[in-house]
Amino acid sequence: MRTVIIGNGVSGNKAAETIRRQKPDWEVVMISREALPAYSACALPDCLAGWVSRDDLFIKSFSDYRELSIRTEFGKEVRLIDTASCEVVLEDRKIEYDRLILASGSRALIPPLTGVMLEGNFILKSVFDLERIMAHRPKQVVIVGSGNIGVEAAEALELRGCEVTIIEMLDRVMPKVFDEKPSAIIRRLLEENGVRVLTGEKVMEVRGSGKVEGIITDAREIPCDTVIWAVGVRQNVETAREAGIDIGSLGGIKVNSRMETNIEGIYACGDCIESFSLVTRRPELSLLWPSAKRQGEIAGLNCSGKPAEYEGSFTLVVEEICGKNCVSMGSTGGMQNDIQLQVIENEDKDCYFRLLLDNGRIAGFQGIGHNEGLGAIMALIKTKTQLSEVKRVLETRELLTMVPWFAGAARYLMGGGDSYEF
Amino acid sequence: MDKRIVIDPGKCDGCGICELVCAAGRSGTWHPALSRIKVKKDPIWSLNLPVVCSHCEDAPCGSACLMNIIDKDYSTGLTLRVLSRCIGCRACQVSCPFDACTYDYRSEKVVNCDLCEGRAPECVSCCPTGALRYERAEYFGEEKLKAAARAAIIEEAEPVPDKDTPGLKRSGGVK
Amino acid sequence: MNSKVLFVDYHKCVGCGTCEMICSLVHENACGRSLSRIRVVREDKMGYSVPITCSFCEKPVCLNACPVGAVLRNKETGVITVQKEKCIGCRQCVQACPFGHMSFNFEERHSFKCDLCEGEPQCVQFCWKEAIEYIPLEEALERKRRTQAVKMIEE
Amino acid sequence: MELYGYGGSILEIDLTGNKVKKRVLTPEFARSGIGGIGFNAKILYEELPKGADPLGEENILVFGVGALVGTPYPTASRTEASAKSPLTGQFGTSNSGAFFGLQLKAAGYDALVIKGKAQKPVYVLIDDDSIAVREAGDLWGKDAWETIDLLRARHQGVEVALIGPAGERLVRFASIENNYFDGWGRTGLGAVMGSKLLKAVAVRGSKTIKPFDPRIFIEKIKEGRALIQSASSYTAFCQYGTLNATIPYGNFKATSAHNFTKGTLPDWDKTAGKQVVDEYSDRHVACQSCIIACGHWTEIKEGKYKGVKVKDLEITPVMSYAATVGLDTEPTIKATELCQRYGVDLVSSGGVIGFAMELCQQGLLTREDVGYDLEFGNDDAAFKLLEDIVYRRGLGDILAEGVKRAAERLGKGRESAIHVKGLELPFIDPRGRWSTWTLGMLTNIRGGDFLRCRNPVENLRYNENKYDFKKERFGFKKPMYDALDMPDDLKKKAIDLEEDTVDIAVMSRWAEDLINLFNAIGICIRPPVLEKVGPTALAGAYTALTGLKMTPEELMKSAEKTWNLMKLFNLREGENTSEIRFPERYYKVPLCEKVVDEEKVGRVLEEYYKARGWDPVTTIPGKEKLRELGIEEI
Repeated sequence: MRTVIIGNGVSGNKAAETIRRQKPDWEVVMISREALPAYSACALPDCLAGWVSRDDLFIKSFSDYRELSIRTEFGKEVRLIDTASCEVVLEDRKIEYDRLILASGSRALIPPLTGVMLEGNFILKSVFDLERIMAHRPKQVVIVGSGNIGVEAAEALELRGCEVTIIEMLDRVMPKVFDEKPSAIIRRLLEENGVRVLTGEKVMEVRGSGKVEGIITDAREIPCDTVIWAVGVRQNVETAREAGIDIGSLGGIKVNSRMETNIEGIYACGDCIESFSLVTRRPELSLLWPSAKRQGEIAGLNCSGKPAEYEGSFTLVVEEICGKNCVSMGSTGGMQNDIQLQVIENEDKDCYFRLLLDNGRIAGFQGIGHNEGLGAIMALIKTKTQLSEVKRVLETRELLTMVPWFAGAARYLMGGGDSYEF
Repeated sequence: MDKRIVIDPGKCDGCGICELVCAAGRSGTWHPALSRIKVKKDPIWSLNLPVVCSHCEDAPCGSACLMNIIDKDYSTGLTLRVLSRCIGCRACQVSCPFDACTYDYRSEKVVNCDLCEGRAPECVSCCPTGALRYERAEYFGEEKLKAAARAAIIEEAEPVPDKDTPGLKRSGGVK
Repeated sequence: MNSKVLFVDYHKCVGCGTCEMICSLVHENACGRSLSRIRVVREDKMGYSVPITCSFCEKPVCLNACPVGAVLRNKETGVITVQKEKCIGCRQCVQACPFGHMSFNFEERHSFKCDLCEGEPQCVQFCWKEAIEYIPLEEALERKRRTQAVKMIEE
Repeated sequence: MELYGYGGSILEIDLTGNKVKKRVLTPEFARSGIGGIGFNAKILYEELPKGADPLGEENILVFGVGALVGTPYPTASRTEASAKSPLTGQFGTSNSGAFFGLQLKAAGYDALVIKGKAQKPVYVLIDDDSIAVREAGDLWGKDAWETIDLLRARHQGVEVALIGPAGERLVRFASIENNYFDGWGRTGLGAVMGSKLLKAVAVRGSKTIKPFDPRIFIEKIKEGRALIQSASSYTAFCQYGTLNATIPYGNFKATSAHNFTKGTLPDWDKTAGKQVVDEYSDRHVACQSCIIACGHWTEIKEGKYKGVKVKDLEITPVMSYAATVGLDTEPTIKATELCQRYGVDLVSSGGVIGFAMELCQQGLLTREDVGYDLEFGNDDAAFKLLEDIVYRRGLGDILAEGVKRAAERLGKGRESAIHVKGLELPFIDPRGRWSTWTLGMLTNIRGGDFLRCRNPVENLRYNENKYDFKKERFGFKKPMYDALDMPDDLKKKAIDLEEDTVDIAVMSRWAEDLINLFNAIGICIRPPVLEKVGPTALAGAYTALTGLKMTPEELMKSAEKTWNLMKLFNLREGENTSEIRFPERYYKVPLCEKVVDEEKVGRVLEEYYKARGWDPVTTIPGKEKLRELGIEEI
């Protein structure tokens, strides 16, 4: 039995490991564009900041693959997938498969504007990009887009002594995961730390001759020598599409909760797929490390004949921005399933949190400067526990001694704020 | 066979000795914030709730870890981490429902209880109230079972403490 | 609400522990207390043995204690079950259950509890002393009332 | 290959130097011994050096867990303990139920072998794979119950096999107590444990027993239950347990009343009749997996012995104290508690006290010798003496050696010493009733005891000795005959339906092997089980459980092999034919005009030896028999 895995990201590796544990005798082949062992893309900004050494990025070494007796075809591009003859076609050769797992991930997007090809335009998605940025020795940096990567990169480069500007098209930073209020706080944090933040501005073009000299938005022109594009990603689904695998409306590969595509024997997981939200049950592109890992596991299990269901993606973003822990989990925004969410807010000197309630259940949480008890909140969101239920426990001594971990959530739910000195 | 720390919050009086010995023993300072076991305080019920890693079999912290450094050690059944590569992103801390991860502000890494590297945990041996016990996880329930049984046969009155059982005294007794 | 309950009369129980062995045998294909969903507690010096099983609480703490929602309660029957595949094995439910009923399977690494054998509990089938019965809640209450009444009369 | 249904290993603890060894249980070993007594016999026969001192370092104490123990098979709870007996100097063995075996097997061990001798008092703690030999200085000297309480407080939920003060002081008939209320009573194994300075073995197990074929095994269990519950004696036994027999034996004048001088006592049915159960007990206590629960929870509500709570009112204590010593009911119940706390064998201690009392009665012992008046029926005196024996004070020190040695030491009262091979005889007086049981007292490997030879179809309604000791009345109808699980040819030989008789010699051999099988497979020999469950049912269950194919014949063969091994053991230890005889009293002194005819019994014995394939004169197992059983002599 031979399983071929396309992609060497976290989901691909998790899938491989899972299959290995389930079926020690199966043959596992991993194909990857990059000629590097698996590394954590999430830590790239930390590496940029100099907190993490390049070597520490790697979560596997080549020898690890050997130990797991996984055949590696790294540094190879997949030309096409022949689902009829069950073959994966590379530049130089064909590999037959009995099972195929697509974990081709996603790539950073660069809008088609003038000047984006000039030297000094970067993305931050791979170790390769990282090395290029380092080599470029940036001074004045403009970061387009204020997602996790954007914000982290901004802080990192700021630390490296660069002059950093963030340009966000929407009206607030990290718009996907934080609502206005917390977003404003984060913006303040960034600005206090010397990062210039421009929201509601649209980049028109990159100016420069030979190399980047400035960037022009609909409002102004900003001189700079480096532009980092962090405006989002696009799923790598082209080969899949050509192979006749269904692609969802959001642009990711369509899979069921067992990570099966429309073609039998072919599974997909990770950034390249369209999963669904644990909270809202709606299709979404979860581009988060934990989701990818879990999807990889599910794919691996089902692929090796052990039925397993994906419980849904859960948005969990933990960013340490300028020494403050910024956390967002579950659904954001005012709306969910077209129901107005009830909002509980609490702000005191340097801490803030915001709870989103969907008819008596916690649907989402955003907090800044809070570290404790968030796991409890997360568990409550995931288990969709009625708030009344939680209160009942918290308000009964005996119950609380039996379910002590509920206490973690108390400071947020009982409006207690600091009275809970956890 | 694996032994675990069993917590009886009802017995804890919040003295915090466990935190101190843990911090001192495992982090070399007396700062309770560095303790891997934490005593949460509930003001409403003046309850003290000790919290420590329960070494889940399929640990949420592990699935959240961005560096894949948290894994199960199947020989000991413990959930351990490769600290050297921890980037201190706190994802694990935030994902642990029990809040059992501790952020070591000095090394900027997140640590969890490893039962004093598998030796008998200090916190347990120092606990003055017996709120912490270190026993084989198979026998977690035993005491509660016994209590439940006792409760059921309450009308048969409390079990006769041995010294009061008549008999040997009368016929000489065992010296 | 046709909830039937396991009605234990420990006065009848002789502590043979057959229920324990059968339970583990039918559920796990292995004989042993450690995998039994019913446990007989023996108060040797009082001459009593008390079979203890899930009381199927109306507001189960084990359910609250589970951070991943692996413990489920069936609204109609009131039966509480653990979903193996969801269970992350944190053993919180084991510590939570006030009756020590929740137990942990160390081979397969998940919690387990009485599931009433899909409606025909084997412990009941095999209890030759009829110390464990599977009867409607109402009947159980009725019996308790009667025994209580008898006691009062005797006094 | 994986071995199903067993714990998987044999635990060997050498107390000299605390060496712990875990031997893997091979399928071959399992097959040849089945379990329980089978393992014990094999191990002792192969590993115990000839002529070893029973109370010395070389003696080996083995606990063998029955093969079916740890499963829901009805009454599967029995564990056999064996060693060279300090009383008989030959194969000493005793069987007990309760939960010790279950825990030992759940910890993963099918047998526990204890060798050597500790420097100072110790106890062994077995917690699954971790074995610890701990100091027991603080436990030494405590009575059994106190010790258990202390151990239980220290180690949650352990089952304990331990000795009381008697064992510590090497009283030759000391017992190993099995938790509070059970014990390995006979042949003085407690003294062996004491001689090793081993106070207790505490076991806790959390593992499980995996049947080879669970589905079939459950069917076999149901089958076994049905069989037992269909037994004629089942209901009676569930209610009154062994006490059903007291009144019949009283009527037969076959009890050990006043040290076998009276046959029965006035108001016997009042003191020992089954109705005392209704009087003192309101509930039953069972061993693991039992569906009879013959144990009665007994409480004395007021009077001198107010507050005594024991699992009692079984025939053994009742006979040995109410009959042999002549105590009243409540003192008898008290006596049980005392024996259990001191850790002495109920039968032997009763016998010894009865012996002393008779000597006093005859004036062979005086108040001076004893220190107080000693007469039958006096409970205070009896208990005082019991205590003296246990603590080896004064006369007690001599009596603690058992009646045989005591009579020799005192140089008097040899006639009153009722024993075979030095083991005090239990209650059935062969003069009062001659049956397969009573022949069993002679043929029993362990000496003066019948429990290894009980006719599965014994009929307590009849007591006719018109058959020259050759036979006993069958007294049941054909259905019972047909239901009896026994090879037809043998059945024909053993039971004569026309004449309605049972051939004692033939039946003895079958009964011995059958009971040996029971003790190996770990089920109980209570009449309902013995009557209905036979090799066929057991073979099915055993095969389903272990996956080792075993036919009924093979099972019986292995049981017979075990019996022969024990016989060879005895012969090696110098057993001689002259020992195999009843005390003089049975032959000479008439009881209700009846004596045992030595010559006729001799002939029955010869028949029995022939049936066994042993030499009728030397009783040595014949070469071809040994070859047939695959035993090579050592």
